[in-house]
Amino acid sequence: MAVTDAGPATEVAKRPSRLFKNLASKIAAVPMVLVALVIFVGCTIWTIYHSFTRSRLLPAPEKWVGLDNYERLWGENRWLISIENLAIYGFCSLTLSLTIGFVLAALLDRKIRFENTIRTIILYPFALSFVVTGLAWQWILNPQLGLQNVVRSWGWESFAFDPLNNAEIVIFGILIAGIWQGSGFVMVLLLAGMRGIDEDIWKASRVEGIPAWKTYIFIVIPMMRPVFVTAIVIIASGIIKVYDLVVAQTSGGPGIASEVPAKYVIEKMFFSQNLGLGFAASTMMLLSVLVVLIPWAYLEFGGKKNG
Amino acid sequence: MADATTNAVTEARGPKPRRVFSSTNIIIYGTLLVVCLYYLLPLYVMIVTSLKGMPEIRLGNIFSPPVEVTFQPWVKAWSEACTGINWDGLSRGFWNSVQILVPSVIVSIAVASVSGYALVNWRFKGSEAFFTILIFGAFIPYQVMIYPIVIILRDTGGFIGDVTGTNFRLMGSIWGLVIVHTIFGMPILTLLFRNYFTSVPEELFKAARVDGAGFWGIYFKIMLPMSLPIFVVAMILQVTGIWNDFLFGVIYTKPETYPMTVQLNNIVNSVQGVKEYNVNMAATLLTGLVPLTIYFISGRLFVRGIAAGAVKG
Amino acid sequence: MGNTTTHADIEFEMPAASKQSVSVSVKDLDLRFGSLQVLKNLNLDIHEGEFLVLLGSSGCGKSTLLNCIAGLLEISDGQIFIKGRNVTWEEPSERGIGMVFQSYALYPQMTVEGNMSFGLKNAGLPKSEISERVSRASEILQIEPLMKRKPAALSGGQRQRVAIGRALVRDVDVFLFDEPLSNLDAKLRADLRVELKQLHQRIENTMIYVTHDQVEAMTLADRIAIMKDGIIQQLASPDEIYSKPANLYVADFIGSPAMNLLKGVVANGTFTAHGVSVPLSGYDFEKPFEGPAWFGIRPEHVAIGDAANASDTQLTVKAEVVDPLGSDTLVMARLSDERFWLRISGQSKVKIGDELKIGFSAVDASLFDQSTEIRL
Amino acid sequence: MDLMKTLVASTAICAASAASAVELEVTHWWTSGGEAAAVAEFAKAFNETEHTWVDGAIAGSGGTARPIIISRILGGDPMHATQLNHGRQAEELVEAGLMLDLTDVAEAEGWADVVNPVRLLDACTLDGRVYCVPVNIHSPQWLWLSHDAFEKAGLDVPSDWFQFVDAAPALKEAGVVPLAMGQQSWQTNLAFGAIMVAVGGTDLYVDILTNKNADAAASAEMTKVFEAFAAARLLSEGSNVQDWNQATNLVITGKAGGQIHGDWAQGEFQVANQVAGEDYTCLPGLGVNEIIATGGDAFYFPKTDDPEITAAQKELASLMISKEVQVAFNLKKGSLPIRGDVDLSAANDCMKKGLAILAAGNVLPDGVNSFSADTDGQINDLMVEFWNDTSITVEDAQARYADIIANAD
Repeated sequence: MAVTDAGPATEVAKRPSRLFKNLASKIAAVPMVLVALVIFVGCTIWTIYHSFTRSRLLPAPEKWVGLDNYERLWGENRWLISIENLAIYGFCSLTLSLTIGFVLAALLDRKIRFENTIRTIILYPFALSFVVTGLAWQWILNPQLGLQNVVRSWGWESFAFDPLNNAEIVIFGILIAGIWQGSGFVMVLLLAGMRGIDEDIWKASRVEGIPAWKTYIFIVIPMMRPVFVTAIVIIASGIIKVYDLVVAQTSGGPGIASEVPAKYVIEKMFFSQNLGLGFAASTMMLLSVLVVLIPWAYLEFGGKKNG
Repeated sequence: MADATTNAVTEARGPKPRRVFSSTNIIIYGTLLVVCLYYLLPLYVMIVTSLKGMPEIRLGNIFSPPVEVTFQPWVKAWSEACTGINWDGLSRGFWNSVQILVPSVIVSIAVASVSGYALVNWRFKGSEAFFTILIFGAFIPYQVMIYPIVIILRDTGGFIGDVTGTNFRLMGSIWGLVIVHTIFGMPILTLLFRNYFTSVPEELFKAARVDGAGFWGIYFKIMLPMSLPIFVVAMILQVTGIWNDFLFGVIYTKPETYPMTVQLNNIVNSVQGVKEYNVNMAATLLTGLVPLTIYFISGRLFVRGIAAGAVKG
Repeated sequence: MGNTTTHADIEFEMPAASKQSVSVSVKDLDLRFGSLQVLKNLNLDIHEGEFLVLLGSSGCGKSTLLNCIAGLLEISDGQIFIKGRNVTWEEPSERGIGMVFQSYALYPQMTVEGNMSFGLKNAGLPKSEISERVSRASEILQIEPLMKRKPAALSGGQRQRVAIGRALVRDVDVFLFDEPLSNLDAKLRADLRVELKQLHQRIENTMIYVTHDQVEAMTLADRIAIMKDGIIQQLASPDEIYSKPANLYVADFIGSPAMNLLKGVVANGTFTAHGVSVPLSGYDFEKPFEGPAWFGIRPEHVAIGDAANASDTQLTVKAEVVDPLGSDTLVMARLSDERFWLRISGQSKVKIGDELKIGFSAVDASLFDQSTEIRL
Repeated sequence: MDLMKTLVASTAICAASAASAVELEVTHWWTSGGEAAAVAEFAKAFNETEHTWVDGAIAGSGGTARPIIISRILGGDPMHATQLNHGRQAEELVEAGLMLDLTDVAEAEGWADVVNPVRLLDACTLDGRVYCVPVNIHSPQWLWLSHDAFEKAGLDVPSDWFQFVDAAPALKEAGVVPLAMGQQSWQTNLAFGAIMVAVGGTDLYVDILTNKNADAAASAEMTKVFEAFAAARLLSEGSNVQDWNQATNLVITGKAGGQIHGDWAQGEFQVANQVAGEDYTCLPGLGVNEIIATGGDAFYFPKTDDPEITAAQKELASLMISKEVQVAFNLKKGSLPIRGDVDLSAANDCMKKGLAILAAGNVLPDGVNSFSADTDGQINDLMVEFWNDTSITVEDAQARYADIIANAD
């Protein structure tokens, strides 16, 4: 872009190098750029590359084996179960967290008493780590000592609630703990979003005689789209990474009934010392994330660049 | 309200009578009560269990309050529980955790807030692309990154050491850990700060530029003082996350400097014959005490901070 | 007086009365966001001490131009001079400007005093000088009692006064106003408008003022630049803009109610539309013209009743709508199938359906070429 | 402990580098009661030299500790000594030149002559160089039986696996879980290996582990092993514990009749003050074959640049293999010493049984030494799935097993 030499200008200023314009801001962005490029992009490429190698205990970039690791991965029962569990857990966790979070937020939004106390109670589990969460719920769901035993001691002898030792429903046992830990934060996010909505909306809906629940579903929820997006990003990134909770609560058992992909990746990398296979599995996880995220990122950031 | 219409003139005057026990209220408070019980149950069980002696625990009912309150499990968890051949409980880990926590929280928040600010007010070519990559980064399981990051830290630390002529290292030093926490805190924190700064009117930024404030001037004098709520949110998230971290703490520290969570893991997973549930619960509660306290104290600020702009997409 | 403009190029001649040196000069300015061209080859000279208003509807590029002058937007091409200095690539704070924003943009965590002295502190001025300038500005704006308050404790009018004060203390040659009164209610807006005018008379600085409100523009401006689609349509004194709009857009934009426009043909020194014929002998053509044209006449230039007898063209119309405004009354009639507004005295008692005798003359009118929409 | 001092002084290494005092950080995952007591013996002995033992215990299992150990070695900030299962697992670290070569110590002290069985030292050796110190022998194929539990059911304590299976219904009736089993996958795999030796015989075991004979894995004898394993899984209903020592605790407290587990379970009985033969019975080879596989633990010493530390590392290595420390350590750990020339009169009943078998040379290779961690992991996965999911048929499981063996490395 050349400078136009026009008019009776006394002087023509040269455009300074773009590189040094607002230098401080560029220096300040260096950590972000480094993290994005070196860590997230660089390490991802590194991981993908090594997923095509026979890396065992140590990364071995020279031992190229093509798609071997992927063939084995998809032939393994445990991986398939992990994927299935993640799908079930992910779907339930996302819908339940959002539903419970929203219902609780709506209840708290009704100008109730003790709002602060109730909100604190619902939020506090978020302060606890997954390991602690897993241990506490393992303990409560323990059939000999926990809930089942207590209900039976009250006289309901046939009461059976032993999800952690039942392969069919073990994933829901983990879900109970996961929801307990994370829904409070979702609630706070959504409550904050709800409070941000114009009071006039409520006045308008009262004037028109629309019941409260309808106002929430048809008017409030669509208006809270940005909050939901933030909440979904946070929940979903947690779901993909779910590991500690499973390890603390069931160690993947009974059998391999509650295995999840992150655990598969970690165990293949560190227990079985098959880095290549672990990297292949994590590449598959990454791929599934991309499939979900790219359309979203396009809608979210591509559409309003100049907005 | 049907009866009100018949005698409208005499009855429907003045403020609407408030009915405390209306069916709506009963449903709302009833639901909330049940919900609170669900959320409080594990905490209750943990506290009650930690105050019981082992014989009482074996009797079975985990929900019954302790017949005989004992603080022995707490004492044991804090100063006596053992791992391997060390018999000093969690006490040592507490201070180690504090030493890790403080610089990690400060650096990670500083970097993320500056990044968020640069993303909103000082856009450059591709800045949105970098941001999108960061958000993708939030979905990568940490464990996958362990080896490459180890290699990067080793080489960077060694390089710095060579250049400065010292035996500076990132691996095994607290700064390596700080960097790792900064990296993995970045996606969500940058998202929060970016969203918050977007809600600050652009004209304010323009006014400050006309007033001659530069990048840092605007950040420190205008943005920072305006952003207290979001800093509280970020701080709470980071304190919780870093305090509860096990994986990085154990990889990037040495036995003398193991954080509390590593010692918690050691106590909980070292079974000396019988699992001492009471000691485990006490240790768990002790470890969770710091983030819990922060939540109970500043929960209100947290909610306000999130409302103040973290929610805008 | 000033000059009219065309789409293609703009040339200015100094008004003889205020022949002064140029304060702000914009040369061949281009601004593009990607493929979107926001400002096109824009040239503008503003004289020292002049009050220039950039007027236009939203999206016309007026605020964008102001931001370019302030240095808050990086231009794609062209140059900007302030006080003869090329400031094209300089930081906003180095350009010798002060700026006032629509939303006031006061720093919420600083007191009024802090807001006003922030820029001076950044410039590294000595403390005594800062306090002197701040107190002088606060005296001018009569905001001394507010100095220790925070913006949240101020009313809208007070906030905007502080914002003006913040620009004032900078002791600069050029003030930029970006719709400064738009967030205020009508009464306050009128008051502040007067104050601004007095302020300008007192300090005699160059002021560039962006607004979409034509009353503000007409009352405040020495010259008005009417913008549309990133191009200056006309740059002239308020009087000339009003009486001799350079093109159809300007004619339609300025004035409330808008100029009455009739579509017809100019031939043989006469404008002819459906049911109307106006002799154009009194009209001052730029150059000879025949062909399809617009005929425009402002409502107040239409004579009513007996007064119409003196006009070149006389007609009778029926009142369809009557809007009494107090001081005067607006009447809508229909002429040549177009709405035709009349402004009559507030005392006259016209009712809907009344037959009115009207008359107007070409000397008060404006004619525009139908194809180019430029004034004839 | 003058004796210790003399012993240390007599080693070639110490003489070579009259080392100044350093702190050695030692990583391991021995945190259960018996294990911790055994590690303390190492620490005690080492602290009595001028050096200091800095304990870096990481609870959990090798899986928790391994990424930590490896990333620290990779990151150039290694601990000074670390527990690792020897054999295949550490091969790559040695090949990458990250481990200290102990050959000079080994030759000076004649490890090749004292280590019995010598296979343990072979597992530490790569291309003729020694890189680790074997510290104990563990054999997985033991059946641990609770006298209490059988008393409750009014039965005699069985003398082999088959009697145990016959006794199971009676145990169930008496409210005792017949077979305690932790949920972790390696425990099920261990039980499978034990049943394989007992039911399938040693030839089959050797053929599969050493020769990786997939035909043998698909054979009719192997079908019997799987059937026995399938029957065993029905005996563990109700033992919902995670860790092996919790399962052992069920046996100690008489809540379970027995547990198939390695000889390290011995340590737990000892901590609980139980006496072999009186309170519990141990049956090597599940009482069917008097034979044991010899796995074990070893210590590796990551390389450092500091000659003082290197000297101290070698000193620790020689200390760990010394007679006194071997006895003290293995008595606490419940494992067998790696040298045949020590006096273990203090050993209890179970250890003596093991020692006798060892002396007779009735030893088998261990799975950990035969398979890569990867193959081992695959077998673990299969076994834990099969154990917990009764809908998987014997044929199905065996087919998958044969497949893994065919691709094993």
